[in-house]
Amino acid sequence: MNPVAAVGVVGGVLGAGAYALAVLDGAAARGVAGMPRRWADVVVEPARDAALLALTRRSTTERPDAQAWALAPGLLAAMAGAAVASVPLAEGFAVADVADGIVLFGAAMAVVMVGVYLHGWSANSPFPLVGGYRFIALALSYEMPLALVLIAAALPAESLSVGAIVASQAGSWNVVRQPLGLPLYLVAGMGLAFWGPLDGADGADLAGGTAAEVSGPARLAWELARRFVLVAVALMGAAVFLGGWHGPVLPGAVWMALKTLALLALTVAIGHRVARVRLERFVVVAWAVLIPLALVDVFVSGALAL
Amino acid sequence: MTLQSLLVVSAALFGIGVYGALSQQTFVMIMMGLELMLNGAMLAAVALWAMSTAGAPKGQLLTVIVMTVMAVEAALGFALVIGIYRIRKADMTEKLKRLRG
Amino acid sequence: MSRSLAVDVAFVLFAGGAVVAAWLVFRTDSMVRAAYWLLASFLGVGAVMVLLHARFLGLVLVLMMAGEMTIMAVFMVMFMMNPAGLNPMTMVHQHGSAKVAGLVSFAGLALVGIVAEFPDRPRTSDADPTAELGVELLGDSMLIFETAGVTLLATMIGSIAVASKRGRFGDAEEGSGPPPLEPTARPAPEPEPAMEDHDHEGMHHG
Amino acid sequence: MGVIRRLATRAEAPVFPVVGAGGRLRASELALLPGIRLVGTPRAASVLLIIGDLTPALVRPALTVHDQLPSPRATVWWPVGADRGLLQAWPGLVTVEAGDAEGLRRIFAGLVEGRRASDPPLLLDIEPARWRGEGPYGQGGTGMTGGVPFGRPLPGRAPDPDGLELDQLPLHIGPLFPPFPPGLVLDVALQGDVVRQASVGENPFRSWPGGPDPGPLDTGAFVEALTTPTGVAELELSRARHHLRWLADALRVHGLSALATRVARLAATLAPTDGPEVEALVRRLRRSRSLASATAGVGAVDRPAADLPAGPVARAAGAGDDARTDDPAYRALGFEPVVHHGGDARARMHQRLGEAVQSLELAGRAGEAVRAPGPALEGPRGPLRRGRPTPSSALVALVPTALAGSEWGDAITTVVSFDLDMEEAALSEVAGVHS
Repeated sequence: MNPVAAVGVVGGVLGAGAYALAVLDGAAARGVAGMPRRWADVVVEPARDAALLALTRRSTTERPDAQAWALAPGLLAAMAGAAVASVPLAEGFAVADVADGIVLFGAAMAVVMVGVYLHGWSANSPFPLVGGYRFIALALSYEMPLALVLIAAALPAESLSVGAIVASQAGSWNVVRQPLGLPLYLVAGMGLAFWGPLDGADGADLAGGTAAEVSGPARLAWELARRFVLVAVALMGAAVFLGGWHGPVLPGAVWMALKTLALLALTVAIGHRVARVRLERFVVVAWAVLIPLALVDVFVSGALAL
Repeated sequence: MTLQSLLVVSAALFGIGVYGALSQQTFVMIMMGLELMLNGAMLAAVALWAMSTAGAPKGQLLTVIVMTVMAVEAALGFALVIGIYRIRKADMTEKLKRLRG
Repeated sequence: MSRSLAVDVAFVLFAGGAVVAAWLVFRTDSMVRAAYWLLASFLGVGAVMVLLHARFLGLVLVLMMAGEMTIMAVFMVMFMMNPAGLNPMTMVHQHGSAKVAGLVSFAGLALVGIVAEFPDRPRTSDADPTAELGVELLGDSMLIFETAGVTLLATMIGSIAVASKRGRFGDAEEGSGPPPLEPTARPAPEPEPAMEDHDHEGMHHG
Repeated sequence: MGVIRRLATRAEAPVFPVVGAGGRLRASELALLPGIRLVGTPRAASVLLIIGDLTPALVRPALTVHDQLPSPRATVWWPVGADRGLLQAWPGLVTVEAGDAEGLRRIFAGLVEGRRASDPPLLLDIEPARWRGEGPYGQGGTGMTGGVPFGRPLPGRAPDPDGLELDQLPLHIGPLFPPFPPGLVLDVALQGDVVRQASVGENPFRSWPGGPDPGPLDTGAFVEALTTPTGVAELELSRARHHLRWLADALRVHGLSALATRVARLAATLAPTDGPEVEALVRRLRRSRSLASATAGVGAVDRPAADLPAGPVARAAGAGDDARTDDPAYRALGFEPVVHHGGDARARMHQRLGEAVQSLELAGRAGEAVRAPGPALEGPRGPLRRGRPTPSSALVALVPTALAGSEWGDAITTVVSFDLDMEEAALSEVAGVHS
């Protein structure tokens, strides 16, 4: 594909997904809060907030690591873009259906960890730094389940390419074949986008964590970047577990969009219903429960695939 | 991208790694030097695999083994740093003049 | 732009970036930057591997190193003085000989790379290199692969044993001070923190 | 006016609140006001909203926070109660009637449209100490890291529970840290995410030259009832509201801010007929596994009951003292104190939820019953007795031991679960309270 078109498609998917996510989140927040809502307002609200941030001056701290600070949101966005590029958006249409798509996804998500830590570290301020530490403690513990459930999903397809994995779900979707996969994947994915109950890195108890010191366009970039990551996670989840473009009547691209939106809505709902997890307790759960479950998932899927 | 250029790059990485491993005083920085040396070795292995062995799968296997070595080196390195730090409160080589328990 | 030219440009960028980043690892005062320059170097090498069609290996290298370098960064912040490089300083010793050693090994290896006649047999097969690697790992070389796995397992157990507070022989800190002067006495307290120790005043010279 | 500017003008105004003397009740309703969004860090705010009166010790922190707001920024003051003149000198301050969200939005819109100039910085932006390249390697001092770069020593080291010596960051947090009750200052030593030590700093509400002189307290109705006959229904409704306001704060800290807004609205409009809605909410929160795991075992206070000041915190640890048991008006209603066991943040949450339900139920049954003035009255934070310490001042003393060794998230949960009020804590005894 023409590079310009490729960047356009990836950017369009990420942008539309992030905006949809913001609208869903605003609608859910108003619903839970019992605030009166006008749909027009809910739909425009993210654009208004973004415009305000764009007009606000960016502030700085005393002696930040300025380059790393600026790099962090870019790193997240680039990794989300790389992940999106490898996902087929419709039958036979992926920006780059590389043969090792899910390994690419795993590598991209590992680099996301670097981006978040850099964002916390480079502000030269205590709360962001603690947020960065928190993210590492959490992220290291769900990298493993994430990799394992993706491997399990690749087993029936006998390929690491996302396109092949989607094609292998023509009969039944992986969410049915591997019931453990999607829940584990979503936990890890929400954690990597520090969303909902796993938002320790940017939590309210740290006055915003790694984002405590950013304002204006830098804040906008960061909020966008983390939503991009969540959109990439949802898109990959829709492809790998929900059968991607497979579905009756509607064209494949529409199915893909609907499934992605459904996963995003699910994460939003979880975010408003589930309280923030305790860091230490969750790390124990991740190592002692999630990883063994993911191993079970791999073994069972492997046995079934034989 | 020729085999020669790839090997020169891998030699450069290896050389910088040698310099780092010998010149640094902090354990972790020394580990970084070692990793750089392995990095160069890995690049050379892949280059030879792709350009000189007609893509024999054993070449990739060699790289996997180098990666394993890297993981082992990192894990043991970190463990030893913690162990030494716990006992001696030292994180630099020069603080370990006496190597007894 | 033809495909081979694009590959060449990408190669120059990634390989050059990897070497420059590797050099910067030892030129920065900030520990986090050092770790992430090293990661950048690995990213460059990973990209070159992808250019060489070793996609799986390149991506796995990135996957592995992103985690490892982050751990390294945190390690250095935990254990080392001056993690952010606010105090300019150099922590090198035997700088001159290290430079010579580095240069010599570079020159030697580069010379071998340029002069030696390696067989010119580029990869021709159209087979997926990842699939080839998989067949190799679980076919002919399974024993080697399994050995690597067992090595990793042993390393994990060993490093936990070395690093944990309570090792096989009890509390790690017990008896870590200098031996007592009298046979019946309790172990002497731990040595002073070595920061003021005058042993290493020479550590700065370069 | 460009599209972006027109969009931005209609955004919700991001507000960072500075709660001064007497401002706490107003602050609890902020989340309900249309067109305003509460933010957790000054970097995300456009409007610095000062609610109530600043005490001398709050001025400097407020100025610091002001300068952390990115421009365009404005400062709005909602006066509450007495005005002692400290804020008159604040340059660029706009006074708006307390609770007037529309007035605040007008200022915000003017700011975004460019009709109103952004506040200039109020403090000098200088480094606390000039960095000088002293020492043989320019490291700023003697020895390898002997320097004090930019006036700040590198963190010291301290043993950690794993037997290592690791960096320890000394931090001074408060008095305007949003998850804390307004005015709480904590000096903590953080090792990574773990609080090694904590101590409570000087209470800024004590800083008036003539001694503490707080504004209207959020428990004012109860203090007044010590001396004037008050309807039981009214008192119990206030108590239920108080507990719900606390619940809203706690939920916000646990990352459930939308639910917190719903609870805050319920608290603001609570009527005795809301019993079913409150009970449904309480059932839902009690069932929530995530909330249970976020609070279970956190901030447990042991019960050598003598140390534990009476009140909901003690009742959550199994001590059944409640000043209402001896009150004839309550005895006539058959009052039995609610008691929970465990003494951790979870028990305290359940305790307050239980008391809110009970209070609402009492308020519904009390009818016209009136409580005669008496020497002691159970306030929402503990018993109010004339001449005796206020409940908050006793609770503040629990904080340092409860925090030591906990993770930062747990530390916040603990602080919130004590339901402190630093204005009340500034008063050493209840007689000095006026409403």
